Amino acid sequence: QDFNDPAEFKKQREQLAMTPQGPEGQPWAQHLGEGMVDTVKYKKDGQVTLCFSNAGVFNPWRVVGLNNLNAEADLHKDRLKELIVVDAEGKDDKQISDIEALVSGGKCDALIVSPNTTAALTPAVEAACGKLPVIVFDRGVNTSCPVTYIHPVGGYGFGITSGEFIAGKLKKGDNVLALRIMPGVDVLETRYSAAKNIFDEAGINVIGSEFTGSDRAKTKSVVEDYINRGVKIDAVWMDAGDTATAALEAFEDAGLPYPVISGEDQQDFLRKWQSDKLTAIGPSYPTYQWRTAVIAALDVLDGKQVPGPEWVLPQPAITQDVLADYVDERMPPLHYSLCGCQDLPGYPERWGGKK
Amino acid sequence: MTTAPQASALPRRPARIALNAGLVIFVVLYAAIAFLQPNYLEPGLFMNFLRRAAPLVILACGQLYVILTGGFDLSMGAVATLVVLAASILINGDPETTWAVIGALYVMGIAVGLVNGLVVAFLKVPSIIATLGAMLSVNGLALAWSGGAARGDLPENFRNLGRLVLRDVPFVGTLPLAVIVLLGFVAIAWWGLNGTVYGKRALVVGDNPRAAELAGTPVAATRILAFVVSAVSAVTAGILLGGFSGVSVNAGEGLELQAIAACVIGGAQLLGGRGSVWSAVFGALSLFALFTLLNLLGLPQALRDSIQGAILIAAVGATVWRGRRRA
Amino acid sequence: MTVEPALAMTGISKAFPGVRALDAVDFECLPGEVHAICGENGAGKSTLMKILGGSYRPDAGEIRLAGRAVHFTHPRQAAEAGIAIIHQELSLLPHRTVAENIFMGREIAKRGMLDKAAMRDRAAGLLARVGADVDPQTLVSSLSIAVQQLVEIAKALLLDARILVMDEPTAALDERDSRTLLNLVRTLRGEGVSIVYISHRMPEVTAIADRITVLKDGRRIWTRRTGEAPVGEIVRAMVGRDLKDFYPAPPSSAPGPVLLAVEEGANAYMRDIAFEVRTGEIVGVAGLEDSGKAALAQALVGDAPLTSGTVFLRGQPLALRTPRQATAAGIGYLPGDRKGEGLALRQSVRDNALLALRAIAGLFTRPEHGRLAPDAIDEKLRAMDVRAADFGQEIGTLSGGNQQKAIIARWLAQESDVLVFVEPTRGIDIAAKAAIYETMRRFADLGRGIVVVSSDMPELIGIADRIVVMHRGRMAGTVPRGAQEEDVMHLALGTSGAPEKEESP
Amino acid sequence: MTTDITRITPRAPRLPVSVLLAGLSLGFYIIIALSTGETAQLSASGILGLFQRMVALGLVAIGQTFVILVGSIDLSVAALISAVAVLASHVMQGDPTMMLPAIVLCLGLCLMVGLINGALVAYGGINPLIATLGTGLVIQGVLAASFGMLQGAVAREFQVLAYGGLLGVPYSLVLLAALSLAAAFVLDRTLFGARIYAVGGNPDGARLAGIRTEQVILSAHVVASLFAGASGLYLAARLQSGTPWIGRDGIYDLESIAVTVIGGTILAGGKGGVAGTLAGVLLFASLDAGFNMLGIDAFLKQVLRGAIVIAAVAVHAVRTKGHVA
Ligand SMILES: Nc1ncnc2c1ncn2[C@@H]1O[C@H](COP(=O)(O)OP(=O)(O)OP(=O)(O)O)[C@@H](O)[C@H]1O
Ligand SMILES: Nc1ncnc2c1ncn2[C@@H]1O[C@H](COP(=O)(O)OP(=O)(O)OP(=O)(O)O)[C@@H](O)[C@H]1O
Ligand SMILES: [Mg+2]
Ligand SMILES: [Mg+2]
Repeated sequence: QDFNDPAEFKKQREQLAMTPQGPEGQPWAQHLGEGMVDTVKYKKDGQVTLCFSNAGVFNPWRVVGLNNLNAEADLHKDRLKELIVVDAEGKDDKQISDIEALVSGGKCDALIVSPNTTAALTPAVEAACGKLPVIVFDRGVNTSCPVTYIHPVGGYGFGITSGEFIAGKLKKGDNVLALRIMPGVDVLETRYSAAKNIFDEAGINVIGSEFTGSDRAKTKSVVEDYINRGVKIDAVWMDAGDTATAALEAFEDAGLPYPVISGEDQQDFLRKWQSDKLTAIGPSYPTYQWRTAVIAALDVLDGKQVPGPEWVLPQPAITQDVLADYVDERMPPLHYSLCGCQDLPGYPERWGGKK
Repeated sequence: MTTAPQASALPRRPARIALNAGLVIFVVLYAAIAFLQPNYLEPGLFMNFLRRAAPLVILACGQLYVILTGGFDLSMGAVATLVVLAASILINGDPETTWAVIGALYVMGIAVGLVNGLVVAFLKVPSIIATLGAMLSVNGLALAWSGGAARGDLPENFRNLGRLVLRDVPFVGTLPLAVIVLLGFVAIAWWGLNGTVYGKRALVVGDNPRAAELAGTPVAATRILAFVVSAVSAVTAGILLGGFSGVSVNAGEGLELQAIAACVIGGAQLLGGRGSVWSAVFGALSLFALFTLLNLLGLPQALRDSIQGAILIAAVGATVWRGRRRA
Repeated sequence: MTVEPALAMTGISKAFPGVRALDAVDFECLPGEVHAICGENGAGKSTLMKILGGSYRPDAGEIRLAGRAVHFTHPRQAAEAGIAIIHQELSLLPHRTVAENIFMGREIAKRGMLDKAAMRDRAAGLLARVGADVDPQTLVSSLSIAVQQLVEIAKALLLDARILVMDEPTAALDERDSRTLLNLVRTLRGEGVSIVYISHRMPEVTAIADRITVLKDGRRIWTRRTGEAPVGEIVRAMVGRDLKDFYPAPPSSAPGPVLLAVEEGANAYMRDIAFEVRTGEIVGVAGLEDSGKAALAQALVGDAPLTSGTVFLRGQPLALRTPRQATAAGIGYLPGDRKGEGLALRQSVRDNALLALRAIAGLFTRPEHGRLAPDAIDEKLRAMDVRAADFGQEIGTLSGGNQQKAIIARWLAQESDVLVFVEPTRGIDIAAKAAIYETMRRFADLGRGIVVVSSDMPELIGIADRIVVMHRGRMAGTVPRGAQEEDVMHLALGTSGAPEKEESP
Repeated sequence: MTTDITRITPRAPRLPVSVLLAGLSLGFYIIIALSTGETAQLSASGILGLFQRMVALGLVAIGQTFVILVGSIDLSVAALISAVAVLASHVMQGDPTMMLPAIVLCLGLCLMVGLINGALVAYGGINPLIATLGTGLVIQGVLAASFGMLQGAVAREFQVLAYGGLLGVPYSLVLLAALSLAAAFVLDRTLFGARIYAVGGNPDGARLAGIRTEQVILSAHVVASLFAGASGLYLAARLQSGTPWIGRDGIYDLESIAVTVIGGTILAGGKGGVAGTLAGVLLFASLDAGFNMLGIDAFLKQVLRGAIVIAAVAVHAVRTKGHVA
């Protein structure tokens, strides 16, 4: 894979600026671009069973997402007989077997897949396509056989939003520290490559790019080490926001002013942003796409047209102007605010919030 | 032959040699850090170094108890994670409850330690498997309880344990609370091994449990207590970790292997019978100094793993080699 | 005329750190000769044989086999040169069958594939030859130590070696098995095999050896024909002084009141045990292999507790389900397997001697104060005449006799009332033996009691005030001091109508 | 020497651990399938799917059984699996003519890693846990550092290994079965097997019996690495392209040790075998499949799996005489 694809970069930059189509105020049901696909051949009457092969729930983003998906399913009790969820625990090999078992089990009317790895899941998804309608979301697969592939704008988009914000706040020659989760994951690599391009263009120094494994203690230590080197850090760019507050604490503990920072849409970051008046932005990789997957599957079984072969969802960012709308003291610290779940059954307890 | 005069040239007590090994490695690594970044010689930064190393040192001390008795405790990291998540759920931002919850955390830890010990001592499951099972279960429990993501916040007074730095302290300038906890824990760990008969029992149990048993040693109790101490250290480390950087679901990930590696680097012998608190303390400080050094060198993250692996082998290899030259 | 020696070792030296184990030792063995090596613990006997067997490389010296110089760097080469060694320590695989053990390292195989049937058959033949009545398919872990020793011997015979080294082969064997073994040695000698025989049992040595070599402190003292070497001479050469009164004098006063008693004791390994030890008394327990004599010792220390019956200590019934209870009640144990069950080899002499005291002290006792102080325990160790450069050194570096004395010191420090000794002098040299007997007597004379389980018949007769003989898990009878070996043997074999017991089934 | 005494102790004939465990696992699977109404999982394809779940772990675990039998252990297998999968896809780059070179290269890498592990343990005298933890870290690091340059995908033809089959039986199962039988044969019937048990059972005794123990330990490590390599190749075929995390994410190091011990091989070495290990793997596969059918929450699954690992080992360990650490 090439994580620095100018064409894709350009495309996502355009998509960020596009006006979405679809119902107002329901970004999970909206889409960017024109394409639609016919699904009449999948039409199925009566109650249906949806099957979902999940890569795993190994991070808070996926936890919120899975809650979204289950809650969305609850909205369709009349149509849905059963939602079968199998969890692959982050193992490609297991997910392939899981999909094979779901397909051969014969219970599923449609299959939703959130692949653990793009390439690995391709053959299994291809095999499943032959038996039943398949909907893929989050990471994709290398085949066009699924009815549709649901995803927000993408990694470049994330990097563009955050990179441009920081570049706009800094002067030429200022320093930015990049904190990343881990190497080699496409959706994360593209975020960094986009931001890096923007920083390079603006003449901003990336003084370091460190991997934190989304470990708060490690994040804080890494930032402390950079502070101790005595180089001024004007901004912190992050490819995911779950350790953003830990990074900020390192500045607090050292008695330094907060840098400009890009995080994500987690509550703890938004709250800190609000209370400590940060100069910040919260780009997102919205968890509401998990809702979309169920909606799409049911639409397909209804025989309705759905956006496809790619269903590109809008990818908003939280900025100073809208910050207050997204802060919700009831929700747990790592709740992703762009969950689109406020109107779903069981909110907020289902997402770990207080009444 | 043992009365022959040459016999006085026999090797000295291994514990003292172990102390030297860990200390020497630590001093060398810290010197390298200071060479790259001279301000690490300032008391403030050294104290900060200790603050960050505190959880690992404490974990290593607990792990040492188990290693001395001949076992392993792989469940420590999971216990630390459980502690962080449980604290955030139970306290849920209310500083009033902090101390009561800390008590509850220790109760949980002790329960895990007891189960580990009982499974090893009475069900005869090798500790590496028993604690692997415990690791899976405890981790699963912590995640199931929290729903897989951090829930609730930790209040200031809890965070302070791992985060607060006292300023204007005589001699050292700044003194992190975590360093006080660290010193207290190491002192207690030292006392347990040197101030009570427990330490000697643990060594004998690790060396030859059968001989210990026939001489009347409560072998099972000695083993179980080691796992309890280990779990208590994991709780303490978890509290410091949560305090230092807040709640996360992977707070304790991988710490168990680091703790084992630390003990071994410091000269403790796997499968028991040899080692002292100093092997754990200086082994852990060495390991942490290595992490810091690699950070400062700015090597790619990935290569740091490689270097860590190579150094682990080299440190143990050196011990083996010196042992062979002596024997 | 001179016969070419099958084995000639000349000027062999070997040093370990801090110890000169061998110093220019010459040794030879003719074809069809049994050549015994005698010497104290640590004299260097095993080291000399390990050099012959290729386990160690000598620092200096030369080995010739039938005149041809050889250099071994691995035991395999020695085996290929026709040398078989029965090592002092058992080296079997507990989880494998007898046949697999006998063929360890020498499997019959064609192009890498094992021929199991052939191995079973040959194993059966070898086992019959050493007098072991076991199925080659049994797992070694289910065999007694004695039978395991026989398996070791069978393993050595497999090689059809020209030179056979036996390093204390009878240490674990009872009288009857020892006799079988000595007969086997005679047969092999008749077949022209050269046999090097190491033993601390003098009667055996004089009975079987053609020549005797004495080692002391890594040096050869002399080599003589057996006829020219009376036992007194051998002992003087080994120890460097005369050993008068090998066994201590019997006590002048009659034994006192009953100290320890067992009534109607039984468990899976024995039954109908009625047994007592009086103050000042040393009670011997004799019996053949599997007679239950060790099981009796284990029961007395709570290791394999009685399932029915009662144990009384000074008239009070005693709960005795774990060794810890025994220790706390004042019953000490000296196990037969010194390294496996008696010692923590990597801990210091002092720590080993303090083991029992520390084991039952309160958890928060400070480990080096009061009775646990180094000075206090050093005194006990010195009183036991434990010889070590420094009591802080690892006990694994001491000789067997000194290790054994340190274990006894452990119980003296704890002021036990009753000591249960199992094979207290197994593998221990003659001087250390005398010292241990002396200690046992003194301990009993202090108004305490000793139970000594041993397969060394002369030892029991020499030391015990009374010998209880076990046969098939029951007490076959008791013989008083001054009895003959034959009396004991009859009871042990079940061939005498034991007067005070009914006939065994 | 039979006496009335020995007859007092009853000795009930015992089922081998492997048979018992395999029976329990299958029983669990069948009961779950029936009680959840997932009868399709009992069809041929369902059962084959169950067995398919065994392949990756099964291959590593067979290798792990060799090292554990010889008294050592290998924690580097997970990293090695990742390395092999990445290397295979990088070398092939989708080109079928590169299949053979890729396989040869991967097995060469395994050979090298096995030799290094074995040399560190057997000749260097380094505790195997530390030695292989170290080599695992080194491999993982190098892999992650160079992953940017090591992209690629295996050839379509190579994926037949994972997705093709013979008369409905997947080749991968045939491979697992063949390699298991071969491993069992080697352990039970060959000189090398006998030596492994000897060295694991009593290293000093084995040496005195003339066995070159270092060579045996070294060979066992090579075998373990090669089996890890086989697993890596299988995963590469199944996943099309390797990532540096598949081994770690699959927890193949700890799981392979766990199933080996569950299968009755003792950590001290010298006792056990491949049949038990495969039964342990089957237990894990049945748990995976069964938990899926029951729809158990991902986190609860972990809790149960941990408890089951302990229980499965305890069932036979509890009879152990003496102490276990
Ligand atoms: N591997 C070793 N390392 C260090 N010292 C050793 C080693 N093996 C033997 N020694 C020392 O060498 C000396 C000779 O030991 P050796 O085992 O040959 O004595 P031995 O005559 O066989 O005694 P025993 O009658 O107790 O078997 C002893 O002082 C012993 O401690
Ligand atoms: N703890 C035990 N566990 C299992 N079996 C035992 C145990 N102790 C003794 N036995 C068995 O009980 C019988 C009596 O054994 P015991 O060891 O008392 O015989 P012994 O006369 O001491 O023989 P040896 O001369 O071999 O020491 C034997 O069959 C032995 O295998
Ligand atoms: Mg000897
Ligand atoms: Mg016995």
